[in-house]
Amino acid sequence: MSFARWIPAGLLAGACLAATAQDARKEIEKYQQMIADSSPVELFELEGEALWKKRQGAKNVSLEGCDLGLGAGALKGAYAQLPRYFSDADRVMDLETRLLHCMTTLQGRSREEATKRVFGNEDRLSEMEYLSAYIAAQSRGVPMAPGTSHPREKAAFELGRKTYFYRGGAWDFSCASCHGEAGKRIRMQELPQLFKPEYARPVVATWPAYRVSNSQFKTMQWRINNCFQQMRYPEPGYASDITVALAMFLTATGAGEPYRGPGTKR
Amino acid sequence: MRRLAIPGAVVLLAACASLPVGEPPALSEQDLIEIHAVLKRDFHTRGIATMARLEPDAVQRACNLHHDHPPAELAKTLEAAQLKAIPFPAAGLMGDWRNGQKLAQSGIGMQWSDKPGSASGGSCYNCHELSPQEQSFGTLGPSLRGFGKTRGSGAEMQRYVFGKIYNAKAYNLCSQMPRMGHSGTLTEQQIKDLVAYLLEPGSPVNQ
Amino acid sequence: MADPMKIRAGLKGDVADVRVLMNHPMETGQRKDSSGNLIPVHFIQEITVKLNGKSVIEAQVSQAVSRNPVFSFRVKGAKAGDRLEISWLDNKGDRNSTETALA
Amino acid sequence: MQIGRRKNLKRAGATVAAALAAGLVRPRDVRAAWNKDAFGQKTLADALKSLNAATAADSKDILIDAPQIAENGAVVPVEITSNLPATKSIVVLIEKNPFPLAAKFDFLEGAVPFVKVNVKVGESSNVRVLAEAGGKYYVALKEVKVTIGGCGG
Repeated sequence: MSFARWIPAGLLAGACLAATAQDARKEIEKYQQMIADSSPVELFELEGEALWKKRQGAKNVSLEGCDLGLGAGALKGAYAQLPRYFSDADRVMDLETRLLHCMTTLQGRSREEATKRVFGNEDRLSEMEYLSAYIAAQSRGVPMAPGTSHPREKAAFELGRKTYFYRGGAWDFSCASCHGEAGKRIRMQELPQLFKPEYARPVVATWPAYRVSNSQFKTMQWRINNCFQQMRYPEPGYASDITVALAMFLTATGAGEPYRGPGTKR
Repeated sequence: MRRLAIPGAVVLLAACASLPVGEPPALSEQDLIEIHAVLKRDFHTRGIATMARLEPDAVQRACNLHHDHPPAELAKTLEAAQLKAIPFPAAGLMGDWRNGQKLAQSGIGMQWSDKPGSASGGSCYNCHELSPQEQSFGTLGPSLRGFGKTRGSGAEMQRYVFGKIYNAKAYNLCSQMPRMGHSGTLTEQQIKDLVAYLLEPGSPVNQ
Repeated sequence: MADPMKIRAGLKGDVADVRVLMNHPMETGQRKDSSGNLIPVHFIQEITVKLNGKSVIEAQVSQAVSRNPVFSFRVKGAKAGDRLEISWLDNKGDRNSTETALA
Repeated sequence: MQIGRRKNLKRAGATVAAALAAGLVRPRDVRAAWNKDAFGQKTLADALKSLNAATAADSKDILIDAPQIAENGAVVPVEITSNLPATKSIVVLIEKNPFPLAAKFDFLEGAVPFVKVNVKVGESSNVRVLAEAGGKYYVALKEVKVTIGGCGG
């Protein structure tokens, strides 16, 4: 009856798998299918919708006038065409970067206020996370097709691609140190070769995502931030060019896959 | 509506752009300078993870420029320099394998969320199989199961294992294994405990 | 925004396939917060499903139900336009309910 | 059974009175309250005893769909169907949890004896499902192994 028997199952030293590796994989796939079928993500979408329509900031307006690339307020399929170049900001932007832009310009909020809590926890998602859940959900069934024709979009892709393979930091890691070779794992966690389309496609089609292990909803900005944390780097700025470039590299590599998120992961 | 979300058209659009998808790039001197500049601009110190970590050393430079396959001569020179810098203890390289086991299991340390001065783990199981009792192991590195049993545990082997954990790049310049001692992740005593975990006949690794 | 709840219901013949999502921490009372303090036990205890005001399913649950609970139920003899109401009561006496019309 | 029932009724009475006094519930919401005794038992045997379900016949008419291996014990989906005629209730117990009784579903007129729910499984354990039909309990088991994934300690 120890405390450890409850929730922090993730902290329990590994209970071993008795079944053969192949059976185990099949069963884990079944598990993943089952958790996806009973995910609370829709609740976050509802909250996100309310936040999208909530009047905020010095200008006391909602985000409904925000142009995510398909025109002011157009949400259907908008997430699937990000990241892309926006001439009004003269920047390549991913969803969160664009939302932040709309919060500061359209709503008149300070960057500091709007980014005070971008990563939430299991008790309460962040505003960005709720909004991401809602907006991403409006692209279900739409193939992922980030902007790849503008020179700035190509440059972002190149920067992301090169950074993916650049080794640095306290432990000499690049993204490819873990996500470089086929069939590798950290502990029991399989590591997709994200620079290859066949591995990137299912990933970009399901982020942002709910993680059952910690009951948290996570965005691509968080995913990239957390990778750098585990790589023992200093912290990348939220919505910085480097994070958008990596998101662009990943999304363009996985382009073509119909979006089926927000996902539910282990 | 600047762009209609017609699936076929969108896919075509992506295909037309013909980005070098799926291909690892070759990094030039110029690329390294540019990436370093971007990192300096877009990253910030947080907790113990300072910006100083972004300053590349000769090893990182060589591996980046040569896609982890530097010319033999360059690799030899740099490996020798790394080896020379390892502060091998005079004697007694075998610590306590029980402590070593705990270190091998622990993946904490060196992250911006870790407190200054807090002890790190060795993260060994993240990448290696060691004891047959631990089934949750990574496969980024080779299996080290039965390491001492098959390789022996004499003075030479102890020295090799200590050195390899302290600075893997002294033996294989572009190894993916972090330099656990060189980077300040593990202390001398912690590395000795890991040496014992790998080599002691009584350690679970050698059962 | 009070904790939202969402019902998704579909009719297959006269059987309503009901899925309900609830926003609740379902704390076991054995988990610690970031400062190392135990988080008090807090979980939904009772759930009622009503069709046109009449109880059809009454459930009692423990803290072993996962955070942000999702339940699926099936109700017979339902038709389009019927009113489906789902409510819960937790160990602190908090309650919540939501309803939908079957379509 | 008798004792358990009386206890429950008594507790229910007190709870209801308090709730009514506080204006929290309308009278028509009142019903059998949460079975504190059964949910508070710390072993499978005691929980079954409290439910008066210590003896139950194995039944192939209770179908349990659950992952054989769950990557994370915090969320383990379990889908249960009872094909026993006139199933009145379905009870879910996670045998090795600190408090084994996880849920009890009472199916009144109009409900199909089917439920899908996500539960926490602290360690590899049998999921034990009881179905109450015709005044008797029937039982089926399904083993769920809990493993972990992840990195970074």
